Amino acid sequence: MIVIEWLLLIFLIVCAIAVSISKNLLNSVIIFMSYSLVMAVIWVLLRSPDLAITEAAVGAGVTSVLFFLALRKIGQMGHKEDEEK
Amino acid sequence: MNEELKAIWRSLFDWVMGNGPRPENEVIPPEPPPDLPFTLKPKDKYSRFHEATLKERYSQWVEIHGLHIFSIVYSGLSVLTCVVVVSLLLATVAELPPFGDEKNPANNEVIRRYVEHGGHETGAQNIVAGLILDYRAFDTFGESAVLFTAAVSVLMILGASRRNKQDNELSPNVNEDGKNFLQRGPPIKTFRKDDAILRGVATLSIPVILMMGCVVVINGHLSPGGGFSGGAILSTALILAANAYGFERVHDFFNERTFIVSSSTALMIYALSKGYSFFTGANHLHSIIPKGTIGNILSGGLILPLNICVGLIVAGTLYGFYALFSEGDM
Amino acid sequence: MLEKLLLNHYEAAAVILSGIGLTNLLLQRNLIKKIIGLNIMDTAVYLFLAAKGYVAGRAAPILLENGSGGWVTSSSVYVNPVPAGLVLTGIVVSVSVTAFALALTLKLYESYGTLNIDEALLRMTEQQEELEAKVDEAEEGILS
Amino acid sequence: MINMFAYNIPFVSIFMLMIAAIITPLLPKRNRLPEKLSCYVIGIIAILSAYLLYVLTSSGQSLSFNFPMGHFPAPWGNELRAGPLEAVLALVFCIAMLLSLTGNFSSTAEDIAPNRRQIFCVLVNLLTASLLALTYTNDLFTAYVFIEINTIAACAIVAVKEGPETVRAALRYLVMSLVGSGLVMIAICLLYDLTGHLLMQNMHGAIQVLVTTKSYMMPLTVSLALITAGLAIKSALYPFASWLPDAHGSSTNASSAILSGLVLKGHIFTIIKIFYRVFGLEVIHLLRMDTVIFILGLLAMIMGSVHALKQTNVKRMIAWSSVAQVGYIFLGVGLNTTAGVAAACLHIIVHACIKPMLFTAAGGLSNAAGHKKGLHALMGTFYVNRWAGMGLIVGAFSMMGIPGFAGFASKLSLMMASFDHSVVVWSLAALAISSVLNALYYVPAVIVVLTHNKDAQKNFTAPAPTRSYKISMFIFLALNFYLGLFCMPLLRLITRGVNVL
Repeated sequence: MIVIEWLLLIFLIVCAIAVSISKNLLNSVIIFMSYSLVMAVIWVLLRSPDLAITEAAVGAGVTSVLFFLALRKIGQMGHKEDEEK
Repeated sequence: MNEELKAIWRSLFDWVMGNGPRPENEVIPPEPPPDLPFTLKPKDKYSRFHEATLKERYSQWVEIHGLHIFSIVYSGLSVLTCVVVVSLLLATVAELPPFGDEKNPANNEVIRRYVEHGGHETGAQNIVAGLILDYRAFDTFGESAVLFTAAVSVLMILGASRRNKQDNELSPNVNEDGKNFLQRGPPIKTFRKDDAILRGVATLSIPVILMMGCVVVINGHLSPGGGFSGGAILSTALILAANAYGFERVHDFFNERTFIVSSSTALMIYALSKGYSFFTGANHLHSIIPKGTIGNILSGGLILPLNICVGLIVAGTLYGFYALFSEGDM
Repeated sequence: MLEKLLLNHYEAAAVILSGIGLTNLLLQRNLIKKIIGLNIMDTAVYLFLAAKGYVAGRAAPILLENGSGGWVTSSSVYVNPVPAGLVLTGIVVSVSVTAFALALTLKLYESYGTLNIDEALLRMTEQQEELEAKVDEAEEGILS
Repeated sequence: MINMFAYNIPFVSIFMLMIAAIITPLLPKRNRLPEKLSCYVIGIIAILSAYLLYVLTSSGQSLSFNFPMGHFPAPWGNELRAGPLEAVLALVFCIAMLLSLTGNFSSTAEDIAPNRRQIFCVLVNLLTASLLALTYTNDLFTAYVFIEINTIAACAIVAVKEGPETVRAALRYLVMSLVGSGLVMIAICLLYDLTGHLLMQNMHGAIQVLVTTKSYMMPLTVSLALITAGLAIKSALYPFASWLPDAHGSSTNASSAILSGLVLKGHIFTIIKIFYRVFGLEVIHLLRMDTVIFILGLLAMIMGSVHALKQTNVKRMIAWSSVAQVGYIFLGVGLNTTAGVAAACLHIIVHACIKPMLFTAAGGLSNAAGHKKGLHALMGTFYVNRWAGMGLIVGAFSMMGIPGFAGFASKLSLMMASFDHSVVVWSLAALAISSVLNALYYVPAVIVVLTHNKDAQKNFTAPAPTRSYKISMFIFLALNFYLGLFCMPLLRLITRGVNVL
């Protein structure tokens, strides 16, 4: 159990550093999404299911969707859709 | 020795001043004829060997490498700041009460009352729900107000921009001027895809998601979850519907006007009911709201209706954010 | 000190994360990354709070039934509910702030075509100078 | 002792503003109904606060009371607290907010599109509610939540005027504010962990115990430093003030007046409250935070004025002068005595009255000069809009500290407060230098405005100032002279309020 805790915490820190140094904004947002999901798992381990549900729905869900939309608006999401259109 | 030093010093001086090394058998050029234009006059008598002065070299060097070096220095400084902040905070954390210890100062008489009497004082089985919607309800009311503030601000910033843009497109001259004045980013496109797979999956999953959201909202006082997380789940159902069937279908029942009316009304009900309970509580009046039995669905006093209100506000607001960000309108 | 940090490992991870987030928020020049940094910082602080509420070997703060139809209300059974309440409030605050900041960012990009505030300032001054030059030219034209 | 009606005023005023904010989007847009609603509500709350102040001080001793929010007593539920100081600040905030709104009624209509104006009113209501909540709250986490409302609403009223520059200024403001609120949040978490409370007086007790047993001193110091730094960023103490001139200089006049006059003050009062009610002055002195604040205040007084000297845009000049004035307030807080804090509170009040007046006057003058904001363009505008010209002149004299004007009173009380302190030389020198610097940039502005300029005056086509502009400017001027000439009763009242804080 303690090993899992440590793994998750180290994963969080690696994610945070990767977000900071990644050149591609889309990558950053995806890494941030996984960061939020792992955070939700950690909150389950810390006996706070309320927080876990909220973080999974909001941090990994809605916030990431907002980031993706923002990236699409500023044209940093790749141009496949444009071509199809 | 002294002479050598002097020579080194001399050459260094010349290099800094931009005169270059002086040749042994130097022929000093004759003075240029005085009728030459001023600009053609050599800078000084060693002009043949003139190199850029240190200042000029520096500015050239800055032009070529400056941005690069600056960004390296900047990121170095960022890392340094980060390390300083983190080490300061780590030193603090090392002195904090130990993790997971029940003798910590935070586990005091306040917590004891929340846990031991929370059940019959608020009627909620989920202690956290009772805490945020009854004991510390003013914070939660402030939180809904934050969401409301953000919603109206985003509506103001993005909602109005789209309308202005359309106006600009109607009159090409204005648009031209706008382009002259400000270099705009690439035009913002809207996407409309007719995806059979997405549509099929959405038809299957939207009812399930809606049901899940309703369960989380309505059982907020019994199980983990509550208005906020349930509302977020409900909003994802709306977002999925908008993606699968197109915004027009969702607009039929949910547009800007409905958004404003529904969230304002829900927030108003929230504010009035909480205001009643604050008022009666502070003036030691009897509140007519029954607490119910713990564990029943109809228990917890105001918590259930408040959760439903919060759920509505959150679902509407988060879907509103989505619509404003992707379409610029609702 | 290291032993204590290992004991307080959740808090230590939380402050490392919040330091990274704070640095991103302050010093990244790309606004989207700044906003991600803000989110990292906020979640890290919430992790800190949630870790402070944890008590080893206790259950989540939802009343459990005892065998005889009543409820277990002993305070030595459940973890501290206050941090959970505070964090719930905090999450809402951070999602609101994120949405607002992203909206402003989009607006900035629409006007300047850049995600960098300093560059936006640069472009604004350039454009103003151009505009002034144009106005001057126009005035000279009128005069002549 | 306190009647039922007065007892409910703090809660009722916050709630009325919240409900006004919620109901505003549902109102029809015609007849400028939303703005009228905001003005009426804020006016009613000003009257209520005046009544509360009267009740709290009329009996000769200074009363204060706690108001539990809900059915649960203090450590379990949220709580509001009202004393003479809170009441007087609420009164001043409401009056200044009302006058900033009414004084800039016409310029708001020019700058902001009708559909945005409705949202502007929502934001103003929320901002006022958050300011009152920050004034009255007795709970640190409630303070955090309302600081966030304040942040979003303040950035949004910068961006309410359309245009790329305001968006940039709002973003810069937002980023700095978010850094500040992040630091505050970390500090609140640390304090909660150390004390186990969120309510101010319970925290105070726990911290006293910690300090006497010398335990957890390092986390305590760090949390105090973080919370002070966070709130100092938000209240634009000098090294962190780079966002202020952009935000205050580019927004519409009403927003500039509100932001400079009130929003900064809300955060400063939160710092004062945290120093007094959470840590206590002895602990602040023990942890050396008073010295840091004092030095930063001195720096801000000088550097804010130096930056203001360089400005050519009148609104940016006034904005930088706010930085210097914030320095005066922090100087008073840094003295770490009751007299110092009382002088700081007096300066909060004085500045909350002068700065909106200056912005309103500058708005009127630049409107008279055809929406030009450069200082040289204002030449001779006094003769077009005499009310605005009077406002600028009186405000400038007040800022310089000419006797008889409001600024003199607060500077004098700051001086008096620093006399029984070891740092008296420093604060006197800084006050003198800063006053001279103030004069260096305000006097040219006054001279420019008063200089006759026949050529340009023909081109001035501005409409005459509206009635609401004249009335608000008159009240501003009256307030100014009242504060300048009769400030001693007010200072005594504030000292009593600080004593029971």
